[in-house]
Amino acid sequence: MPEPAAPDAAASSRLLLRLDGFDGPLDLLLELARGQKLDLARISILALVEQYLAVIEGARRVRLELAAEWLVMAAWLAWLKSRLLLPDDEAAAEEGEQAAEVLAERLVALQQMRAAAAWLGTRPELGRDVFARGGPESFVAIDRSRLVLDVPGLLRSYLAALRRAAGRRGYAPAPVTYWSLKDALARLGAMLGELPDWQTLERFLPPTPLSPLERRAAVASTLLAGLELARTGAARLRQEEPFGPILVRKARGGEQSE
Amino acid sequence: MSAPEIPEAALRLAEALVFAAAEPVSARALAQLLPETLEAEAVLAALAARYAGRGVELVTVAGGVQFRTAADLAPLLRKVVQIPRRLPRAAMETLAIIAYHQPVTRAEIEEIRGASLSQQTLDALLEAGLIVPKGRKEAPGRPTLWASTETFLTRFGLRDLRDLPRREELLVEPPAPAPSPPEPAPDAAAASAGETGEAPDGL
Amino acid sequence: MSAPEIPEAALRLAEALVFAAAEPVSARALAQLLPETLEAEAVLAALAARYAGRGVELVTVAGGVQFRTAADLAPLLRKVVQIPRRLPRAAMETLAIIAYHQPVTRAEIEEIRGASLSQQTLDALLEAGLIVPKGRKEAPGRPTLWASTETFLTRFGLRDLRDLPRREELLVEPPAPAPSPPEPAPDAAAASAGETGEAPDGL
Repeated sequence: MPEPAAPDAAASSRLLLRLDGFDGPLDLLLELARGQKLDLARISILALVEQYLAVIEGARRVRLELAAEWLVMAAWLAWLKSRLLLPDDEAAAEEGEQAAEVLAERLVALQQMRAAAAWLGTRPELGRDVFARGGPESFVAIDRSRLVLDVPGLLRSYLAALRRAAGRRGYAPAPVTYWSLKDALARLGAMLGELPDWQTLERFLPPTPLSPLERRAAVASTLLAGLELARTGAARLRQEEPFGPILVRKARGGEQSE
Repeated sequence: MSAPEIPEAALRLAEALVFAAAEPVSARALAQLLPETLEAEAVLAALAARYAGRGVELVTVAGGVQFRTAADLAPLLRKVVQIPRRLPRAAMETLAIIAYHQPVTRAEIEEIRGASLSQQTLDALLEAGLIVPKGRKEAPGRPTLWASTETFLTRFGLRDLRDLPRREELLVEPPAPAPSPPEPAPDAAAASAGETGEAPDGL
Repeated sequence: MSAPEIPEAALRLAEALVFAAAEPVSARALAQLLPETLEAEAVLAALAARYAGRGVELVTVAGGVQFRTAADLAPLLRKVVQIPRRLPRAAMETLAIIAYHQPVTRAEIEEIRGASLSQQTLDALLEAGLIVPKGRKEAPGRPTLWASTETFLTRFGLRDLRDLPRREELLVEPPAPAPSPPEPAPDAAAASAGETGEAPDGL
C-alpha cells in the first residue's frame, strides 16, 4: 500500500491545508482519484481509501475540529478498507467489493456531472459571450376594452352589497310587541258595551295587520281577557262545539257563564 | 457607395454593437472600439447603406443610431391581444342594484349599498352602455332615475329581467330589514312602483 | 444556395419578425405571416445563410431562431455591454445535474454531488430562470422535483435537451487540461475560490 500513497504524501499535505475548498468528502475523493491519472472505472479503490485516510489524519493533526462529514466518510472508508484487505469470510469480502463498486460508481457519476458543467461552461453563453437584441421591439397591442360580464358575478355583487349595507346598519330585529292581556282587556271591555249580541272573540283582535305569530298571541290574550271578564261577571262566553268559534257578549244583570 | 473603403471587420463590429445595445449607439461610443484610422460616422453610414430596404433598418435617433423594424412591415407584425377586464366591484354592485331595483335614484343606490356612489362608477356603466337615465323621480330635487339597458341584457345573456333570480330566491336569510324600496315595510310595495311588487300574499 | 427561390419580401418579413422579438421565434409563428406557398423553414434557412459570417447571426435555440452577436466579437463587446457574473461552480454543477437527471429532488442532487445544496445556489439558479419546480415526487415528504427551463436552453445555445452530450461521451476522463476550460481540475478549488475563473482560453 505505501507504494501508491507515498508519492501522494506531498499532495496530501498540500490538500489538507485547504479542505474547506472541497465540496465535501466525495469531492476530495474524486480529486484524489483523478490524481491516479487512470480511467475512473479502473482506479484502485484501496489506494484511494489510503489517501483519503492519510489526508484526514494529517488534517486532524493540524486542526482538531473537523466537520463531521469528513470523519463519517473516514470511518466508512476504514471499514471498507478492512473488508477489502482482511475479509473475515467470503460474505464480508463480497460486501467489501460491492461497497467499493458503489463508491466507484458515485465517483463516475459525479465526474460525469463535473464534465457536463464544464461542457456547459464552454458554450457561448447568452448575455456573456453572445448577445441578443438589446432593445427588442414589441408589436403586441393590448386591448382591454372588452368587459367580462356574467350573471353569477352580478348576483355575487348584489348579495355582497346588501350584506355589507346590512352589516353597516347593524342587525336590529324589528321590535315585536305582542297584544298583551292588558291590551285585550281594555279593548274587549270597551267594545263589549257597544255590541248587542254574541260575537266571535276574533272580532276583538287588534285592528292592525298581524303576522301569524302576533295573531296567535293576540287570540290567546283576547281569550284570557274574555275568561277574566266572565269570571268577574262582566261578560258571558259560549262555545257550540269543540274547536268551534268562541262567542262572547256582555253579561246582562245576574247572568252566569254557561 | 462609401462601403468599399470600410473593412468588413469594422462593419461586423458596428452591426453587433448597435444590435446588442439597449440604447441608441453614438458614433463616439463606436469609435472607442474601432482602430483610430477609421471614422465611426463612415462605418455607421456604410452599415445604414447595407440595411437600406431590408426588413430592419438603421435609423438615426436622439443620441445615436439603432435598428428599427421597417415601417411598412410593422403593421404586419402587429398583434392585438385582447385581455378582457372585469368591472370594478363598486360598479358591479351598482349595476346589480340598478338591475334589481330599477328605476332607482342615485340616493337610493347609495342607501342600499351603504356606500356613496362615485361619478366615475356611474360614468363607467354609462360608457359601457349598461345603464341609462330613465326619467326623474317626482320627489324633491327631481333626481334622475336609472335603469338597465338592452345591452345589459345582451351582455349578460338574459332574455329579460325576469331571467334573473328573484331577490327572495337569493336571500336565504334576509340580510336586514332593508330600509329601501322593495320589501316588507307596508309602504314598500307602493314605492317600488313598476317592480314586480307582489307584497300582499303570505300575510 | 436555397436563397434564389425565396422572395425578398418573405426574407424581409422573417428578418423583421425575428429581429424585433425578445425571445426565439418559432417557424410556426413565422408561417402565420407567410403565404401558404412558402415554407417557413426554408425562409429561415435562407435568412441564416444571408447572415452567416456577419456581426449578427441567426442561431437555432430552444425551439426557435434568434439573432445573436457573433461569438468572436464578445471580447470587444464586453468593453461596452454590461455582462452578468458567471455562475459559480456549485451552481453550474447543480444545473448540469438538473439538466441530466430531471426531474430530480434536492436530496438526489445532494447525493450526486456529495455535498449539501446551499440556499444561495438554489436562489441563483431560480433567479436566472434556469430551473423550475415541476411537481412533487410521490415519496415520503413529497419533495419538490426540479427541471430545467427554456431559458436554460436559450442561455446555453441549445436547441433542446438532446443537444447535451450523452453521459458516456462526457467521460473520456480528464479530457486533457485544455479543452474543458473551467474544469474543476486539481486547482479547481483555487479557481472557484478566487474570482469567477475567466476562461481565458478559446477567446
